Amino acid sequence: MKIRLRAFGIAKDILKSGVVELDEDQIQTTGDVKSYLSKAYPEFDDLLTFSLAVRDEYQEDDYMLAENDEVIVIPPVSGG
Amino acid sequence: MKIRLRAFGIAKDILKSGVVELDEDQIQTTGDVKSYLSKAYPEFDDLLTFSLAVRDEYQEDDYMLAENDEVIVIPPVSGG
Amino acid sequence: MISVKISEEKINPTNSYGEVTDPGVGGTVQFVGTVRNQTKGKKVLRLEFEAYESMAIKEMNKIAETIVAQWSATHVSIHHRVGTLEIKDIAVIISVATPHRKVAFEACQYAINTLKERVPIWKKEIFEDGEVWVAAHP
Amino acid sequence: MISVKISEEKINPTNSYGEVTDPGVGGTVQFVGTVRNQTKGKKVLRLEFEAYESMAIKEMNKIAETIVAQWSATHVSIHHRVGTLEIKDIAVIISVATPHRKVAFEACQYAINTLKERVPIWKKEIFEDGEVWVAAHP
Repeated sequence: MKIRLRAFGIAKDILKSGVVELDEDQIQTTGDVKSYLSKAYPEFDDLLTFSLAVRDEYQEDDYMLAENDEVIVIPPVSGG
Repeated sequence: MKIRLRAFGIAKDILKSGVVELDEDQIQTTGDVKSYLSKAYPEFDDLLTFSLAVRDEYQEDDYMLAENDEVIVIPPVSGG
Repeated sequence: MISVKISEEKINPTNSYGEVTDPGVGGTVQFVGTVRNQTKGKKVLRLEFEAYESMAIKEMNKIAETIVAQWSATHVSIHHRVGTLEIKDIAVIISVATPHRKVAFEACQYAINTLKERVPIWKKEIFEDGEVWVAAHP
Repeated sequence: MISVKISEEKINPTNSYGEVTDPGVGGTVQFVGTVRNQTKGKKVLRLEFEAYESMAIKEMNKIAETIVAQWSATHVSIHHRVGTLEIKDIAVIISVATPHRKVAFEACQYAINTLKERVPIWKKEIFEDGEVWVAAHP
């Protein structure tokens, strides 16, 4: 499936870009995106945690993506 | 004993003065002052409570007064 | 650092915050008490605050010292206004700066609760048809 | 009334207070988060804050709405700065005005705790010899 990753904070540093276009058959859910990221960029596993958001909402791993969805990669937040 | 009462808030209204000089043989302690006030000015018993202070500290009823002490009459506080 | 003050001057949150912040402080909790326009549905025109000042300052200092000792606060500021206050005027500002924010909330709440219980300051509400010393009667 | 904002402009407690006060409000609790000059003893030169803005605003609104619903807050203001912040700059101010002060403390504490857990804002500490995304690693 074709999706677009948008990354912030340290996730942007790991991806070396704020936006990454993906076209991967094995990606159907947000869980698949997490597996893909851990494999392609092992530094994600060094993070305390990381979450994904779609349509400005945090999504669990079973969230079904649609073609051309934008998936936000959210490393541990540290506002305040 | 000779003492001076200094009153604030509604206590000043009840005593009709911010300062009252007393010379009463039966007054030895702050407790005696309270009894005197309740008898002489029954409106004190209508208050939610009232306290006495000497030398800028709240005092219990058994506090022994000295000649010419200034006793502060403190009706319920309502700062803030 | 402790700052305790009673005055007729207007007070504001930024000034109070400025008194407790420093480059080592991460979190500050402030309580601001404001003159309300009504009490139990009755319209208040203005308030008059009176303090027994020397003792009020002493009691406010005790509160601040307790906060520094018990909650390891870095800085505490407690300022109370007296005199005539209009609706929306600020009557009191308490600011507590601590290394950890959780205790700043506890300490600031302790401060305003204890101030309202113990500090010899009295307010009189002025209505259209009279005036009342707040909390005097049951 | 809810006011939620993310901006590069300086923020201050008096403005935040002004947003939540009205003639019916008696008590306001504010939390002010400030840029500290050190982390674990290491000197911080400055901070850079970045937000995923549309979602951060949405999450901040959820916090404010929860406070209005659960704690009957009258007004809530949550403002966060982004961009480059110097030591002592204010990063966030949360103000909660309620009819009863006890719940204002609870609600304000809930707001800052939840903001730090959920709102997509990130800060990078700049040291003399490098930089670190705060809280990224265990």
